[in-house]
Amino acid sequence: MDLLPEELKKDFPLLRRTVRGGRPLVYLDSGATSQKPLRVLDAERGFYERHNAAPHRGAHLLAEEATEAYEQARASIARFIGADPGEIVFTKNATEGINLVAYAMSNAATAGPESERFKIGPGDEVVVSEMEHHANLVPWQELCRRTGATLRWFGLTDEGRLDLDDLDDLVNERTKIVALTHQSNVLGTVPPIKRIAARAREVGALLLLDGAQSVPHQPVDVTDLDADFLVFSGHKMLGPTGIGVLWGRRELLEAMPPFITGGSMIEVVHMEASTFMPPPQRFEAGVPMTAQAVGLGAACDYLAEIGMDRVHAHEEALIAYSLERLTEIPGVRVIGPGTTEARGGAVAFTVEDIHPHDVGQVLDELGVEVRVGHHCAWPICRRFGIPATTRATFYLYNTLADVDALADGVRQAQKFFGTA
Amino acid sequence: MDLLPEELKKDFPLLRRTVRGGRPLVYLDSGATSQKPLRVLDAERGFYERHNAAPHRGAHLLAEEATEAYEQARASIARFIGADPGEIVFTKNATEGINLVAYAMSNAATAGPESERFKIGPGDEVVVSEMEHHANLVPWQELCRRTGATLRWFGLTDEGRLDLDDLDDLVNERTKIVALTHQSNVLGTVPPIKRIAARAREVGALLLLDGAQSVPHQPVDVTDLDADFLVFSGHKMLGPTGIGVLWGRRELLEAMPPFITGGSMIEVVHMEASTFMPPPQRFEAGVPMTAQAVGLGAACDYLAEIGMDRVHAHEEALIAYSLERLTEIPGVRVIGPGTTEARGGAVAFTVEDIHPHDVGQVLDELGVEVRVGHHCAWPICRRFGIPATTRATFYLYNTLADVDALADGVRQAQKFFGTA
Amino acid sequence: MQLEAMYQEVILDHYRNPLHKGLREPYEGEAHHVNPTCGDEVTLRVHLAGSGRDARVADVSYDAMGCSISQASASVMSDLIIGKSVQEAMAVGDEFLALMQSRGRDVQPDEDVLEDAIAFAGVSKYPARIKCALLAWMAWKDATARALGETS
Amino acid sequence: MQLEAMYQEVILDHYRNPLHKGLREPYEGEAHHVNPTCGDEVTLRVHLAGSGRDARVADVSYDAMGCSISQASASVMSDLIIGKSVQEAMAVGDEFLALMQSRGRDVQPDEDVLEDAIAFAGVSKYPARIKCALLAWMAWKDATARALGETS
Ligand SMILES: Cc1ncc(COP(=O)(O)O)c(C=O)c1O
Ligand SMILES: Cc1ncc(COP(=O)(O)O)c(C=O)c1O
Repeated sequence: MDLLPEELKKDFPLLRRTVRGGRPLVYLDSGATSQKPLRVLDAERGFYERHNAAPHRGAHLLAEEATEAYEQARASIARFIGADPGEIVFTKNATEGINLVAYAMSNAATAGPESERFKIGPGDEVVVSEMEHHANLVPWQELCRRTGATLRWFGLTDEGRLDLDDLDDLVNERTKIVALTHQSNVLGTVPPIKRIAARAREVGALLLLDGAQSVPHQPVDVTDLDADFLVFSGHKMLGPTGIGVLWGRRELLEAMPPFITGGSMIEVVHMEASTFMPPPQRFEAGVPMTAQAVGLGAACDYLAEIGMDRVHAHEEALIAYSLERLTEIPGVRVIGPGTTEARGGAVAFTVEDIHPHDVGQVLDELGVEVRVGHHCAWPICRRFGIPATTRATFYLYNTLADVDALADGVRQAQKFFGTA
Repeated sequence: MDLLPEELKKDFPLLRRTVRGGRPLVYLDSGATSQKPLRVLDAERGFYERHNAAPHRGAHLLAEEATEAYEQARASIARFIGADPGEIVFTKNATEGINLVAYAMSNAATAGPESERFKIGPGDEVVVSEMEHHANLVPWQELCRRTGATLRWFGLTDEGRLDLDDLDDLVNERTKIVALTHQSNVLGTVPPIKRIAARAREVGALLLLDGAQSVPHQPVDVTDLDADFLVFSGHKMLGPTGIGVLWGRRELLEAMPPFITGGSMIEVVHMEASTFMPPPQRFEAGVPMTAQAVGLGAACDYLAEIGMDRVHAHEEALIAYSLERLTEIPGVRVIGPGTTEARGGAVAFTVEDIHPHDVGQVLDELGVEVRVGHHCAWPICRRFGIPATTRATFYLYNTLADVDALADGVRQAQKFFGTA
Repeated sequence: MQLEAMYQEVILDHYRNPLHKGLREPYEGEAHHVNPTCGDEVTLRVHLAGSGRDARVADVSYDAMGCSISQASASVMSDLIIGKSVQEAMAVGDEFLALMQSRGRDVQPDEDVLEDAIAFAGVSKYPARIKCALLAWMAWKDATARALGETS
Repeated sequence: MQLEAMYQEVILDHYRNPLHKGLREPYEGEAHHVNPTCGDEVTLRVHLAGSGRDARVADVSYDAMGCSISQASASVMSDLIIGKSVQEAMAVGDEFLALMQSRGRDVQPDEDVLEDAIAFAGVSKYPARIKCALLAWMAWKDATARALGETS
């Protein structure tokens, strides 16, 4: 199997700690947030200790250095996804990136003719899916509420794949935007983006991908993706909290009205009205998350040096092993694809007659940290008629032994609650 | 004079560095962003190395600890401004806080009857002033553009004070919200908030204060302030970049529609529609700036231990001294109040026949870091008929020697350009 | 393992054989509560005899979906407050809330007041599970306020 | 001090006695540019003789508010390109842009092409000032494109 060396774990100070009475930590919740390597922590702290100033605002040496650090981070991140730095907009998280596009679309109503493409109103449609994280569902519900547009969605097959039978009906001439997860944070499913993108192109709809779970875990190249927008969060890919990215095609960003407004995104300000800078500045009002951008840049460099194909292969091996170890336990049911094909590293499951909260409690007691609940994707639970699931998510620092600890823990929960 | 001990500077690693060929750094740009004490850097890093997890999302030990750290930070910050933790909403910066309220107001149009108070449309008015930072001007221009409301503003006196002659006319029954700076980032002016608040109450208008420059520099107690909302940024008060705060009266936050939507701000999610959590969670969609909140909490504790009255007295002494040292230079004109009365620590000035960029360049060469330009408050320049100013801003780590370096530098600029 | 401290026998018993479960008529107040972080839900009805805070809790019936802690808590609660006056029941609720918020610190819970509910002491050490234990209690407070016409 | 490297005598001379300053008729293209970070502004007019890229720059006139670098740059530029063909002038502009983006690194600017403009080499080491030096050039490019009907 193509596993990464175990020494990698040493780069992550937190993973050395113990929990619940001295047990070694088995961290299987990277889908919620990842741990940070020393390199990222040092980059952030180094910025504060040597170059801290407000970027793009001053002419003094520190401001110059801060601007340089901030823009070099943008360049690292751009390189990581094959984009142009001018197409990288910093947000506080993936959630803000999605809201940015959704609000820009309603703001287009009172913007100039260059924003025509983004205008949306009654009769127009927005398409999402039943497997979206709330971050890629609620903003579109709200956009529809604000503008009178209609929300529609792809259903799911029993295996947890997108049901594309309705593709041509769902994505049609009335569709303004299709907003889809690029990898489900619960099912692990990776939808067939190319097919959907082709249909979106055909009808002139925009395509936004929620890459919160894809960009950290698989090689993503925007030139190959055929999407218009891609959002992701730094904290899920070894970067600091408080930083995310919206990538958009240059010509779209150029035509898009601003979302959050304020300092350093303006061109000229009069009391009566203001004009705005070109992207990406137009979308970065206020003093930005400078140190966090620097940290995320370092995270991208770190991941790029290891190689995202190797990260992906490593996780694939872990998923395959965990599907094997979990499904051999009587009473365990994996929700989502049963093989590693077009599937990323979230393994959600139910354990017969034990509520996920109780499964999670036993695992936690053993030092195995998983997430329990609806994982911010409630409609998936409704679709599969279950109240919640237990979810393990993997990253480059996890090992086969971590999977064993998970499977053993599930069996102990069954023993404890007397269901096996 | 009530100066703080100079040893304080040692808490700030960056202030030890040298610039431009080995010159000691004289940092006079804290109005743009402040430097960070070790305590804040250690708090943030300690969080990442020991407790990092997504708060309010998991049931495992790390998630518990992260939630606890995040909420304790909220409590520290609340204590710092005399508020209830439930009234503290984390944003990425002050700019987002202002936009949050402005967007919530336009979102009220399609929200329930509980949001009545926030509804705004043609015929309604929004009042700002000519001394606002762009962050507290452009979002209101945009709100008015979205909703058809009218923007009005207080003018300035020649001394750089708010011109309140029109108070009763400007703030009237049509006024939905008054949004004012609590301390000008250019003039240093602290407006008479009580008087304006009384008038706002009288006519039933909301009052939002932009505390980006007040909260870091003077004791602020929201119970004494008589405002409805207060926003500020962490990075200007010794905290990390990427975190800010919106404080709002509980009953207002409870009635206010959400702004950014997504995970962990919802109550129940169906594909068709969702309901939202009470504040502050309602306004904190997505994985938050956890480590940054922890850092800001540490910054508040650090400042509180020194005592904000002492910080304020320290800065007052520096302002008084700099007004004295600068105005004795022929050709120098201070823009803003000439005394320390109702005036905070921004000293903006012009130097006859030398453009601020050129003044700043000479100062920078001498290691004195000031800001030049319109400082994101362009209308002030227009009001005073000047293209730009040179601005020095102070904080607890500055000394009288820093002021001397500034004044000497201005004289050197005059010598260099042959104007004195 | 600390698990036994949390999952006391009493709790597991109530979980496996919940008392008073199922929605019944008559009732004057009903409330539906969810735990947004995990999706657990409870629908709870209150039937009062008499009026005002002196009214007696004649019945509490509920339908619930959730973990052992939230299920057991609903069962223990119903059994504890049925037959009490609203005022007394509220006092028990306050005592339970105090226990839950004690974070396992030195609170001396009143066993005479809490009876079986004292078994939840161990839960108070797990912040993420406190909400589970409180879910039914919150719903009961809400349903009672409705029954008394104190809220819409 | 490094200041002398930035503020060369040539620059200070042009700053104190700017050439071709003031807005004049006739002109075919006008552009207004601002530097959003500092508020510096320039309004610049281009008068061409002939048409297309072979046209000759007959006059460049401007009104500007800003620092010594931006003022001197407008003056040096006008003096340099008046009389040249649009094509030649654009080439000078490209050479100047390359110099500004060199960040003080090992670029060998062509003195024959840049003439006085070579004095701005020191500015390229100060990223925040590069925009000042480029302001007039950007406005000129824009105004020329308008004069040629290449943009709206
Ligand atoms: C008075 C004032 N308001 C608002 C802001 C905006 O703060 P931020 O850029 O951190 O959002 C600033 C600082 O830039 C300021 O000085
Ligand atoms: C698929 C998916 N989309 C969006 C998000 C939202 O990311 P964030 O909370 O960092 O904004 C997440 C993670 O929480 C996610 O897993």
